[in-house]
Amino acid sequence: MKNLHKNYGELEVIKNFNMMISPNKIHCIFGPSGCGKTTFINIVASLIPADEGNIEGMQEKTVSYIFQEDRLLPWATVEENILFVLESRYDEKEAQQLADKYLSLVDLTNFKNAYPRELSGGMKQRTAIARAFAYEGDVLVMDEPFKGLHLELKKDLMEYIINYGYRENRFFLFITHDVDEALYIADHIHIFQGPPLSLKQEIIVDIPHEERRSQKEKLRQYKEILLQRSKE
Amino acid sequence: MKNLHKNYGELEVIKNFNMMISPNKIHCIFGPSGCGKTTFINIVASLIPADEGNIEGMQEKTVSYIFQEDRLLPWATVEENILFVLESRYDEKEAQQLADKYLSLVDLTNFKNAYPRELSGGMKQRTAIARAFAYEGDVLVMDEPFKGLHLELKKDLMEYIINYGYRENRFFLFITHDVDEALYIADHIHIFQGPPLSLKQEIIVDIPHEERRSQKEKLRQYKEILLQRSKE
Amino acid sequence: TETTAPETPEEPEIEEASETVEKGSMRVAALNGPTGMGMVGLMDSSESGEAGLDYEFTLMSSPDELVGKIINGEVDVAAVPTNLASVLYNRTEGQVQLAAVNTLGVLYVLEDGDTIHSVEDLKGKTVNISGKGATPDFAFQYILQQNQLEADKDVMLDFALQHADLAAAAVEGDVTIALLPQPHVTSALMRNQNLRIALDITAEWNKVTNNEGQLAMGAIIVQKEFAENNKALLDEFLKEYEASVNFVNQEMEAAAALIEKYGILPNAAIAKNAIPYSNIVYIDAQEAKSFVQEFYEVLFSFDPRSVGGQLADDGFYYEK
Amino acid sequence: MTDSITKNKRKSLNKIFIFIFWIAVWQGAYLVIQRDLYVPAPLDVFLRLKELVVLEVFWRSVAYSIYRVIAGLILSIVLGVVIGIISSLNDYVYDLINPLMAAIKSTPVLSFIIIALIWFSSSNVPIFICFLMCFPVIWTNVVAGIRNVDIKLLEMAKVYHVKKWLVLKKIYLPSIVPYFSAACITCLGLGWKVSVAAEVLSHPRNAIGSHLYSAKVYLDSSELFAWTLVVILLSILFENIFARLIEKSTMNKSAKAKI
Amino acid sequence: MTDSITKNKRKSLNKIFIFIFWIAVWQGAYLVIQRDLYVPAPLDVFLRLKELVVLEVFWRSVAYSIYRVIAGLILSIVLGVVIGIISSLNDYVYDLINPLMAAIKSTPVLSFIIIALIWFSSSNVPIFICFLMCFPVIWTNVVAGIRNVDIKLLEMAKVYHVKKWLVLKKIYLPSIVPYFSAACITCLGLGWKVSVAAEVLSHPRNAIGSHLYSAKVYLDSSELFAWTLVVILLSILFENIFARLIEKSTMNKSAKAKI
Ligand SMILES: Nc1ncnc2c1ncn2[C@@H]1O[C@H](COP(=O)(O)OP(=O)(O)OP(=O)(O)O)[C@@H](O)[C@H]1O
Ligand SMILES: Nc1ncnc2c1ncn2[C@@H]1O[C@H](COP(=O)(O)OP(=O)(O)OP(=O)(O)O)[C@@H](O)[C@H]1O
Ligand SMILES: [Mg+2]
Ligand SMILES: [Mg+2]
Repeated sequence: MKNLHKNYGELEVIKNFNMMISPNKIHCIFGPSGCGKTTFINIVASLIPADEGNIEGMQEKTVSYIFQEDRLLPWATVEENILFVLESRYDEKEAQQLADKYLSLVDLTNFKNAYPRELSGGMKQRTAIARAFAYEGDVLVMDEPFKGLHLELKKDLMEYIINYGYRENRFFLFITHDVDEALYIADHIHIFQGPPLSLKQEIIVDIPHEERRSQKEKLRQYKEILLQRSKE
Repeated sequence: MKNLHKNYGELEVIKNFNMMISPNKIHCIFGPSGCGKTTFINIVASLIPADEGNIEGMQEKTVSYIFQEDRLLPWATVEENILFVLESRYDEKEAQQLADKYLSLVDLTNFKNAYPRELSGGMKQRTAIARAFAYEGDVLVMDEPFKGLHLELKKDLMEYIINYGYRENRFFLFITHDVDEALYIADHIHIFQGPPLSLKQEIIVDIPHEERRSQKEKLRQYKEILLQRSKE
Repeated sequence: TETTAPETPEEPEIEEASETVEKGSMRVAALNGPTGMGMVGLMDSSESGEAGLDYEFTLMSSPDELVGKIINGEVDVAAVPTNLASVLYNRTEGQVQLAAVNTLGVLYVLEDGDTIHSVEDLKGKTVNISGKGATPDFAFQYILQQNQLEADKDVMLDFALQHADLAAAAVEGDVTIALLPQPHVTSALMRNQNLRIALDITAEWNKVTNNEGQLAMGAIIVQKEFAENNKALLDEFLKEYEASVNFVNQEMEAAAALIEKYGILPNAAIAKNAIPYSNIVYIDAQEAKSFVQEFYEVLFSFDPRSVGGQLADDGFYYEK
Repeated sequence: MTDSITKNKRKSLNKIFIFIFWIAVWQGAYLVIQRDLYVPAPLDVFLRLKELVVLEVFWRSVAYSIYRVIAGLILSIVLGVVIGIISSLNDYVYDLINPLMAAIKSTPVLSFIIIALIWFSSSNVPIFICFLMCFPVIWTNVVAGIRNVDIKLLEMAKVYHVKKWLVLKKIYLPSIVPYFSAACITCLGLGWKVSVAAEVLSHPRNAIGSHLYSAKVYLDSSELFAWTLVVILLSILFENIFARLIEKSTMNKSAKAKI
Repeated sequence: MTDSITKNKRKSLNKIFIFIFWIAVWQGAYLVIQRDLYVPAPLDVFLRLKELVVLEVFWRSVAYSIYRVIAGLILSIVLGVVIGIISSLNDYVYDLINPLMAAIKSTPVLSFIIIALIWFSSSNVPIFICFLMCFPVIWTNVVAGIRNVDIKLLEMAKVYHVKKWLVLKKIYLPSIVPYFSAACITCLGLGWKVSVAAEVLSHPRNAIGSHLYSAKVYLDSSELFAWTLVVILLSILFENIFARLIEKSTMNKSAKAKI
C-alpha cells in the first residue's frame, strides 16, 4: 500500500499515506470519528478509487464487506438479501446452505422471511454480518460491525471469527471504537488520526487468543497504552 | 405506564407490560437485540400508538429523540438539519444560538455547511445528537446514541449530560449495549428481555456521578451483576 | 401564409360619418373554403362601405367553433354544410332556418390513370374517401346504389385519410382513386399532372335523382328569431349575397384576388382554378326546397342521425 | 377477518358515495349551463347508454378499442423500460436518444399522420399513436427512477461482484417501481384519450372513436357523452386492475405498499 | 478550471455530432421513403425555415404559441402540485379526486371541444387543453412522490413538533423533486404537442398550429416540417432551460444531482 491520496473536493482526506497490512491476521483500526477510516477501507476494498497511489496484493482477492450502514435491499427478505450476494459466486444449493448456516449463527433463522423494515436495528446489522460472513471472501472488511448488538452475541461472533474464519487463511480489517472489542480479537491495532489520515501507532497484541481470558493483567496494560495513545 | 400491548402482525412485541419511570433520573435500558426496546421507547415518545394501555404523565412533555438511525434530511446541511427542529419552537435568534452551541459541543462547527452525504457515519450520528440536545426537550430519549463515536467524544457528551442536561429538571431514557457506558451515566438500569418485552431486573446505581471514577470497586460489582443478569 | 382573415374588417370612421341613414347590422359567419368563397364580393363592398348593411364577418377554420356560435346565438347568419343545417334545426328545436342554398356539388373523383369514365368503371376498385358518415360518404354511396353497385363489395371504400392527407396521397400516387372536395381537388391537380378528374359527383347525382335534383352541399342559415324580427334586413342581405355570388362567378380574377386577401384560400392561383369547379350558386330556400328535401331523404335513409334524427318540416325553409 | 370485511364494506359504500357525488356535480353543471347540446342531462346519457349496451356493435367497438389501447400500452411499456434502462446506463446513449424523445414527445400528430396511415392499416394507427404518446412518458420516468437508485446499494453489489443482470433485477427494477407505476397510471389515462382521438382520425371500422366522431358531427350529445363515459369507465377500470396488479406484485416487497 | 473547459468543449462537440447524426437519419429516411410530400429533404426544410424566420408573422406566431404553452404548463404545475399535495394528505380526498383525474386524463378532447371553444376564446383553448393534458401527469407524479416520502423523516418531524408548513417545505417538497421533475420533463414535450394540436382545432390568429394546418391543407410539406421542426426545437430548448433551473435549485441539495 503506497502513497495513497484521496480528496473530497477541497478536503484532503488521505495524503501520502503508506501502510503495510500483514496477511493472516486480524487488524483493527482505531481512530476518532471523521478521521478517514471508512474512506481508507473503501479504497482497500476498491469500492472507491484512490486519486493517487495503489493498493498492492488485493487484485485477485474477494472481499466481504460489512458496511457502516446496513445496506440491505428494502424489498427483499433477510434470506433473499443474503442469497443476493451469494448467487453470483456459488451454485444454488451451496448458496442456500451458506445462508442457512450464517443465519443461524446470527440467530435470525426465525426471521429469515422478514423484510428489513420489520427488523430492529440490531437485527438489520446481524443480517449484514450474515451476508458478509456467508460470502466467505478472502478479505473481511468490517466497519463497526458489532454496533447495536448485545454483548453475548458480539462475543459469539468474535469467537467465531477467531475459531473458524481466521483459520481459513483470510485476513481481517475492522474498524471499531470499542477498546475491549479490539483487545479481544485483534492481532494488530492501528491507531489512526486525521484528516489527512496518518498512522499514529501500531500495537501488536502478541497474546494468543486462547490465553487472552487468563492473561488479564497483560491485556490491561495494552488497554492503558491504547487509551493513552488515542487520547493524545 | 400500564398494561402496554403492541403487536406487529402476529408478533406480540409488548404484552401486559408495566413499568414506572421515576423523573429526574437517567434511565438506561439494557437488553438483547430485537427484544422490543426501540418499540417501547417509540411508544413512550408517542411516536407510535400502543394497541392497548397508555403512558401516564407524558402528555405535556416535549421530547428530544435520538433515533437508532440518524434520520437527517439528506437535502439539508448539518446546520439546517438542526435548525429544522428548532424553528417551530424557538424564535430565529434563539434557534441559531442553540444550534451554534450544540454544533460546537459535538465538534462539528467546521462542517455545519456539509450535507449528510459528505459526512462520515460518526459525524451523522453527532449531528443527530446535536439536534436532539439543541431541542432541549423535557425528556431525552436516546436509542444507542453514542455508537460510532470515539471514546473521548463519548465521554465528553456523557459528562455534558450529567453536568448540565441533568440539572435542568429533565429525565433521560436511553438504550445501550455497552455496560461501561451504562454504569458511567445511569441512575437506573433496566434489564429487558423479550419479545414479548418484560423487565428482568432493575438495578439502581446509587453512586453519585462525581464519585464513580473513584469508587471503581463498587462499580465493578455492579458490572458483574449486570453482565451476569443479562447473560442468563 | 395567414389562414384566418381579419375577423372584422375595420370600418373607417369617415365612411360612418358620410352615411346619414342608420344601417341595420348583421353578424355573418362562414368557414374558410368553398362555402365562404361566394361571400368575398359582399365582404369587399362592406369594407368599402358600399354595402347596404353594417356587416360583421367572422371567418372560422374550425367547424366546432362555428357550431358553438350558432347554438349560442352569437351569429345571425352563417354558411354551413347542408346537412349541418338540418342537424342544427332538429337539435335546437327549430332555432335556425334555411335561407338559401349557396353551394352545389364540390365533390370529384380523382384518378391517377385513365380507366374510369363512368360509375360502372368503379366496380372492383377501391375508392378513398374522407369523412365517414359525412355528406360525401352518403352521396357517393347513394350514387353507387342507384348504379346497382354495392358499397364494400363491388366498390371498396376506405375512410382512413382526411382531406388533406388524401390529397397528398393522391399526389404521391399512393392512392389511385380519391373522392375529394374542392379546393383539395384543385391543389392536388396543380401538384400532379397525371391526376385527372374522372367523375363529377354533381353530375352523377343529377343523373340518378329525378326532377333535376341538385346536390346541395352548402347552405345559408339564419337564426329564426333574427329572421322573424329583422325580415327586411335578411332580405337585403340575401339580395346582396346573390350579387356577390354572381360577381365571383363572373369576375374570377378579381374574386380570386379577394379570396386570397381575406384568407379564405391561401393563394389566388388555387382560388382561380377552384372557382369554376366549386358550384357557387344562390338558390332561394323555397326554390331549393324540393331538391334539398330529396337530398335529406337520401341521407336519412342511410343514417337518420345525419340529418338530426328526423326530416325537417316546412318551417325549416325560410320564406322571403 | 371481520375487521377487513367491515373495511371493505365501508370502502364500497364510499365508492357509491363518490359516484353519487360526481353525478350530482354533473347534474349541477347541466342545470347551470342549460344547454343540452353541450352538457346533456345525466339521465338522458344513462338511457342512451342502456340502449347502446344491448347492441352487438357496441361490444365489438369496445373490444377492438381495448385491444388497441392494450397493444399501444404494452409496446410503450416494453420499449420504454428497455430503452430507458439502456439510455441511463450510458451517458452518450442518453445524449443521443434524448433529442429523439423530445421529438417524439412534441411532434404534433398532424405532421406524420399521413405516413402512419399509409404504413399501418387504419385499425393499427391508434396503436402507433398511443405508443408515441405513452412511450416517452414511461421512458422519462424509468430514467428518473434509475437516476434515483440508491448508490450505496449499487456499491454493495459491486463489492460482492454480483452479476449485472441480478443487479438489474434486484436493485434497479424494484427502485424504479414507484416511478414506473406513476408513469403507467398516467399512461392508462392518456392511452385511452389518444387512442380514441386517433380512432377519430383514422376511422377504423370498429372503434369507440368512430362512434364518438359521428355522435359529435351529428350533434347527438347524449350519445357523445355516453361514449365518453364508456371511455372514462374503461380507463378507471384499467387503472384499478393495474393498481391491483402492482399491489400484488409488490406486496410485502416495499415498505411503501403497506402504508 | 481547464478541466471543465475541455469538458464543455467536448460536450458541445458532442452536441454537434448528435445533431449531425439525427439529420443523417432524416436524410436516410427521405431517401428510403422517396415521397417529398410525406418526408421532405432536410435541405428543403432548412431553406424554408430560413425564409420563415425573417418574417414578422413567424416570430409573432412563435411568441404567442410559447405564451400558450407556458400558461398551460404553469397552470398545470401550480394546480397539479397543490391538488396533488391536498389529495395525498387525506385518503378520502384522494378517493374523491381520483375518478375526476381519470376522467380528465382519458376524456377525448373531441367530447368537449365545442364547449371549450365557446367558453374560452380560440386563443385560450390551447392553454386549456394543454392544462387538461399536463395537469394529471403532474398530479400523478406528485402523489407518487408524496407516497414515497420517507416515513422515518416524517416521524422525526412529528416527535419534534415541527410545524406543518415546515414539514411540507423541508420534507415533502424535496422528496417529490425527482418525481416532479420527471413529470415536468414529460409535460414540456406533451405541452407543445397538445397545444399545437389544439391550435389546429381552434385556429387562433397567431399560432404555430394554424400555420401547420394550412401548410398541411395546401400540401406544402417543407413548410409543414419547418414548423414541426420549430416545435421540436422549442421543446428541446424548454427542456434544457428547465433542466438548468432544476439543477440550479437542487445544486448541492440532493445527493442525486451530483451523480
Ligand atoms: N415495523 C415493524 N413491523 C413488524 N415487526 C417489527 C417492526 N418493528 C419492529 N418489529 C419487530 O419487533 C421486535 C422488536 O423490535 P425493536 O426494534 O423494538 O427491537 P430493539 O429491542 O430495539 O432491538 P435492537 O437493539 O436490535 O434495536 C423485533 O422482533 C422486530 O422484528
Ligand atoms: N462523499 C464525501 N464527500 C465529501 N466528503 C466526504 C465524503 N465522504 C467522507 N467525507 C469526509 O471525509 C472525512 C473522512 O470520512 P470517513 O467516512 O472516512 O470517516 P471515518 O473515519 O469513517 O469516521 P466515522 O468513524 O465517523 O465513520 C470526513 O471529514 C468526511 O466529512
Ligand atoms: Mg466511518
Ligand atoms: Mg432498536
